[in-house]
Amino acid sequence: MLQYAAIAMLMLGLYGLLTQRNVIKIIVSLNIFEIGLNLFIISVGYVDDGIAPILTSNFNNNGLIFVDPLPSALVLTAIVIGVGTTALALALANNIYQKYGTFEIDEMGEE
Amino acid sequence: MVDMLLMILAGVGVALFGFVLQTSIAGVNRKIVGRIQKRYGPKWYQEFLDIFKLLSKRSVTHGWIFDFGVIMALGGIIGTAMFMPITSSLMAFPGYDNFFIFVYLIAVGMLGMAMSASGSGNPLASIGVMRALTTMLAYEVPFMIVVLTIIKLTGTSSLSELGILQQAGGDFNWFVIALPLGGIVAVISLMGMLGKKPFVTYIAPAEIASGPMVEYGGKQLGMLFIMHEITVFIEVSLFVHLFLGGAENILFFIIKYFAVYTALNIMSSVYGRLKIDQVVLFFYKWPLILAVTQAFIAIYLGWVI
Amino acid sequence: MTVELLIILTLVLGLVSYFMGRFNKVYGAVVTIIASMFVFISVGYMANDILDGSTFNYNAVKYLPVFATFTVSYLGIFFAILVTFVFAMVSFFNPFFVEKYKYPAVYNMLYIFSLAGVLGVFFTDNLMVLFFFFEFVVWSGLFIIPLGKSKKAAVSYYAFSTAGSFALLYAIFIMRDVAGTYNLYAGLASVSGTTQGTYVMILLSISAFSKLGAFPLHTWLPAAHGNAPHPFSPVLSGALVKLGAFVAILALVKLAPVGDLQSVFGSYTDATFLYASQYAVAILGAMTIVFGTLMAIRQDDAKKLLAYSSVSNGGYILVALSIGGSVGLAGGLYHIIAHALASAAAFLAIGAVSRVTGTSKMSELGGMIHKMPITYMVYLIAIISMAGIPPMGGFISKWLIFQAVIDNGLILIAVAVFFGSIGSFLYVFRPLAALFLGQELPQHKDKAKIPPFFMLLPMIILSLLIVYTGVFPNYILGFINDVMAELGVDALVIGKYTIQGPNGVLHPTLVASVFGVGVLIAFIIFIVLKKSRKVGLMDTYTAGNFIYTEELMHYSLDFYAPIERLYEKYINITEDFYKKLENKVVDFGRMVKYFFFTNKPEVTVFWIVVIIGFLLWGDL
Amino acid sequence: MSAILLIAVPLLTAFVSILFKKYSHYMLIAVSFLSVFALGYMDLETITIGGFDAPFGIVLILDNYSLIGLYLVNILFFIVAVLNCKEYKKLSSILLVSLAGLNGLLLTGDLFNLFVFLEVAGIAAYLITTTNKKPLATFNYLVQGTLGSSLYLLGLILLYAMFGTLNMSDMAREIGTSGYGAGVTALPFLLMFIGFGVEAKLLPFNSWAKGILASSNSLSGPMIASVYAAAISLVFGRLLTNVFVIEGTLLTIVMGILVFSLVAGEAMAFSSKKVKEILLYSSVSQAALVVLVFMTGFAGWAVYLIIGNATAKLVLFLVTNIAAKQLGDDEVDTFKGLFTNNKVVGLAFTAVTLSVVGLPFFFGFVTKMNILENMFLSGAYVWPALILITSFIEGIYFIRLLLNLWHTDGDSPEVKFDFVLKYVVVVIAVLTMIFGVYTKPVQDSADDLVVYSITEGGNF
Repeated sequence: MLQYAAIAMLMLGLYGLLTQRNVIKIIVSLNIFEIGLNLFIISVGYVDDGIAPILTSNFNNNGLIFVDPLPSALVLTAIVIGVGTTALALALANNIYQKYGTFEIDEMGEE
Repeated sequence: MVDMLLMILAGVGVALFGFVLQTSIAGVNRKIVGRIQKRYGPKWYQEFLDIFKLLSKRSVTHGWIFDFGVIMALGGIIGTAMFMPITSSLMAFPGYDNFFIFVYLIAVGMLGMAMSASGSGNPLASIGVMRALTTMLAYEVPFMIVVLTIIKLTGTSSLSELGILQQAGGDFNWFVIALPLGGIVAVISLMGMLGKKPFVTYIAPAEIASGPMVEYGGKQLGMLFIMHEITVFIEVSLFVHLFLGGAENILFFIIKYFAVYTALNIMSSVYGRLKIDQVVLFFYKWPLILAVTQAFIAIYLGWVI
Repeated sequence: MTVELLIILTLVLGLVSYFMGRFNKVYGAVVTIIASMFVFISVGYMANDILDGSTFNYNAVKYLPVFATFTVSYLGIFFAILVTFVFAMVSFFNPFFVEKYKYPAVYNMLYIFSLAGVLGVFFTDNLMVLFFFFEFVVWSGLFIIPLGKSKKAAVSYYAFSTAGSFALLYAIFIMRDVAGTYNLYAGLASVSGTTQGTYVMILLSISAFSKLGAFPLHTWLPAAHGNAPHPFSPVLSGALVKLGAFVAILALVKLAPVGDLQSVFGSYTDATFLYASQYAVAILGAMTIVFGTLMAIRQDDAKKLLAYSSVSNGGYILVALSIGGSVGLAGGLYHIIAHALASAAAFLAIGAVSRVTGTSKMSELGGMIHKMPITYMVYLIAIISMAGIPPMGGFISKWLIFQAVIDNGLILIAVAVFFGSIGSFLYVFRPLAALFLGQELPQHKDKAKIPPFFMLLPMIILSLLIVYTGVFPNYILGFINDVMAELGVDALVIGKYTIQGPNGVLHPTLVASVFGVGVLIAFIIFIVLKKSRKVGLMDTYTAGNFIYTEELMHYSLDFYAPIERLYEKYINITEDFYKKLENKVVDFGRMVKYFFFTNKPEVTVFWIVVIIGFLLWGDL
Repeated sequence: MSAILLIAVPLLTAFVSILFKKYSHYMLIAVSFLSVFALGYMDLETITIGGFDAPFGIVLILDNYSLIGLYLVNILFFIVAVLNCKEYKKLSSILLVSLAGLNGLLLTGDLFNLFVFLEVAGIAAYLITTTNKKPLATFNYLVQGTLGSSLYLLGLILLYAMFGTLNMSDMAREIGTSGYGAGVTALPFLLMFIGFGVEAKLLPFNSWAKGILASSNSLSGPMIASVYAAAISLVFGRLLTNVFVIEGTLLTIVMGILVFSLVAGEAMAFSSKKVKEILLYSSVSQAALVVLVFMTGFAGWAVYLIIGNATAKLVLFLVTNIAAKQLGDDEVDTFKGLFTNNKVVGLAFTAVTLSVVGLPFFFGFVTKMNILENMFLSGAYVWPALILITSFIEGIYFIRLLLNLWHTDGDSPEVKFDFVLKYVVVVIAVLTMIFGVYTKPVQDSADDLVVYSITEGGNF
């Protein structure tokens, strides 16, 4: 179920990128795409009724079923990178606004 | 070495014979053409008188190239005439009378005359030379296609052997009959070569002001007249050897020669004068098509009368 | 002196000439003379090594990578001697022209580099090395042409030559695939006759056509030769065009012809037994002759005119080689010699004239004979040979080609060949009349003077050689027979002085001596009679009106007006074709640029979605 | 000295340089020189970070292939850094980050790690292109770059879901033994191909290239066009030859993209009038050529092609950008006769261009001939014909450009090139000529490059 939601967000992100001509809206749809992607990564690691993969000292851990820890680790970095790029994109948007005075790409008149 | 000298002397003899023969026949023809134009025409030896009168006069020269060109022209034509076989057996250099030598040595004469004409500084002379060369471009190609057919059929390009083949009457009778279309094309090209009426622009008397001969006088003009006569001799005897089966002896040669030359003169006295591009267009329309079809029929389909 | 050592030495000499050139222009040019003379002499030594049978081991010394092997074959020597001779003769002109160029040192270096490249092409028996040097010649020639007048000419030269060399490369790879080795002879032998053989033949002919400047691929030649620097155009048309002839020989002679017509037309072709491929190349050669002649007749620039004459003579070579047989091949090889010498001499003469007057356009020149008589005589002898008139070499090769054409009964090709030979008489005469003879124009009267001795020397040597090849051809024909024996074609029947064609015997010495006797007689007649009075050029029969200006009395513009009018509309068919082709590529480029490169990200996203969709189309 | 330092030291100095703003560009030059210098001492081995073996831990692989890649990238980076350090002082820390990212790209053996380094290098690249003063173009580049790497991540995760491992060699072995049909792995490979296609400037995905490179300056031009392009195509090659299994419809799509970008790149370069645009579009088609050669399996020669192209692009873009800055715009007409009065740079520029076109006596000729020969031997007849046609068109527009640069009838523009640039450009040109003539080392070393080693995980 989670995967379908993730794929839906991916599609939404792509749709946004395809149609929007406003810089901020492009950044937003890029974020939606990345969040959808991260959700999808998480959903890959899901194990039926597995618990969070945290080893505690006092329980013997061999009997428990853990969810696959790797995708969640990957997602951490993916999110951080997503944040980095979005920050850079917003800084660029600021530059664009100063230079062209508008966010609509069509009105910028770049050749 | 001695027989080489003898051969050369014989060649000079042939050239001299050619000159005398042609000049006298030209004189006779001037009377015939005169008769056609309802007048008597000059004495038969008038041509000789003109030439020797000119040779004795003192004239003008425009520099060394002007003279050198005339010498080269006359020399080249005499050289060509030396090769010409008179009868199928009587010739100066047996075995070496190749058809292409004649076509290309005449070109040397033409080049000599052209060189001296444009060297004379008169633009009208250069225009005349340009006309002569253009007409040559026109009449030369159909003629050579027909000769190609003859050479391809007989397998030899030496005039004397061709003559013998035609006289033998075995498999080939005269090519003017064996290759009818070829004969017609040859006649038309011959009229072009000799500069007879329809294609006469480059040496026409009326166009003298813009002909190549405009700057000549005295001995230069005389020498060019000699050159013209010998060229006519070469071209007509080429026609005789290629198309009328050469000649067993001199008498037949002279009769055929006279017949061809007079026929041409009579034919040409009927026509007007074509402009140069009309000449080129004419020659690259009918004669070329006739020549190519004749060649195709004769070589590939083997229809030879 | 091994071939490899010779090539490396030439390259080193090239660099020496570059540095010498930086130091002083003229010394650099003198180095080019020394280099090309040195190369010519050493090739000469190699030649008489080969001729008297001693097999000198030419691969003893190994400098270049191991697979670069060289052998000295008769064919290689034949071409090498001719080309290095033309290079040597033309190099005498370099010192006098080198000041005018923007990069004189580079000119000297590239001049010698192209010489080295040519040596490499003719002497190698390894296909890849052949391509290496072939491309190297193209490359070094490329940077010399813009030193002349136009850059566009250099670009079109590069375009066509590279098309040719890439076709050659693809053919080499096919041969490598079939034969397994890069050996030239093994490659050709293994491929001839098979289906790959047809592809190889087509590709090699494209390469030969582009280098020879034959009909479909000739548009670069007039521009390149016409606009190249004056001393380089004789090298271009005399020597570098012969590379195309070399490849044509590989394509047409060494490979078995393709497409047996005998079985198709049956009895009709008893008159001729040519194969379809020979017919095709012959027809294209014929079209080259006609096209070259027609275009040459109407040119105003003497160098462009000579360039078109090279095109038409290239057509002659192609027709001769494609007909093959002992007479055809001998005619082709002899024509290569005659054309190389004649066009080199003609270009040198025009170069000498334009050095003094600054232009080679006939409408601006006239009466150069009065100040430069020797150059005039050189040009006269060259054009007599080019027009194929008896006492000169051109007549022998044209006679042989006519014999071959007639013997095979090729009517349409005969029409073109005859038209070409008479037409060549017209267009070679045009510069003679318009440039050398006629009125002496005042603006050139003071500047024009006899070219220095070192410029006359090569011209005179070339003219003597042209006369020699015309009067005593049998020694050279003997050498050609050796080349043909090596190519596997039976030799031409030649006596001590005579040449035996399929339907006639030619005795060139006799023809020349008879012509000499004729001229002697005419001279005697001329001398005996009264001496005529010398009169100036302006004192001519002008039907009464007074003339003062020389320009009006000089007929040079639109010399053959009647003919030119006939085909004026069809002149640049091929140029327009190639321009359209070029515009197609440019439009495609612009379309892609407009469609893909905008500053909006959705173009990329759109294409990503489309491609993923395309992949998943069937599966969902 | 282990290869990890190549990544760690630049990152460390990057953050340290933020503290000492004044000396940051000295640090940049020192680090880039040291990294080139240190490469000599590194022995070829595979470093497992944190002791975890292949399927779990991240693996850095240093073998022949990545050694040559590192040498190339570091040397080029050093040259660009040295030439631009005075002008772009404040970018030094960003450049250090990009150096770390590039070294990481070349070294990593783990797919996700590759994604991380791709992003690190990508962000550094976006920042470098901001120096072009064209924020919209940089924004466009950012959006497409991020989208590309996210798709790469998506493909990566799909593969992980299927095969459970992220290590390249494990993945390769798993795919081999898994017995899945090609259709199954087609989608993730396509996504990863697109991800890298965006960075490697393959045609449908590179609409950012024109905005960035057409108005590039003497830092961003060479950096993006030669350093980044070299690194990306090297890594792409490693992926293509090792991990990817491309058959069926995926093969047709990939080949379609490559052929289209090869031909269209040449046509666009043929039709453009600006010098930078000509170079830009020709590098698009060369990138496609490199990928094509990787696809046909001759990785050794592809590496040499990358080296040839990268060095050539460096020289071309450097000279063009510097000249364009001094002359205002980069139209071919304003450049006419540029080399008449600075011959040395002109000669080097000509030598390098002729090497790219592939004329004899130059390095490019050796690589192109061997590629064509190997392709022919492996029975592919169509590709050599295509390559010949495209290099024919390429030859024409480069020669036309050269002739314009050398010859002019009017007065030639005044452009001053400083000595360092002249020295660098001449050294590269001389090297191209030397390896063009003396081809033995290139010839036999190319063959052993092909069998480079990512056999089993862990051991070398």
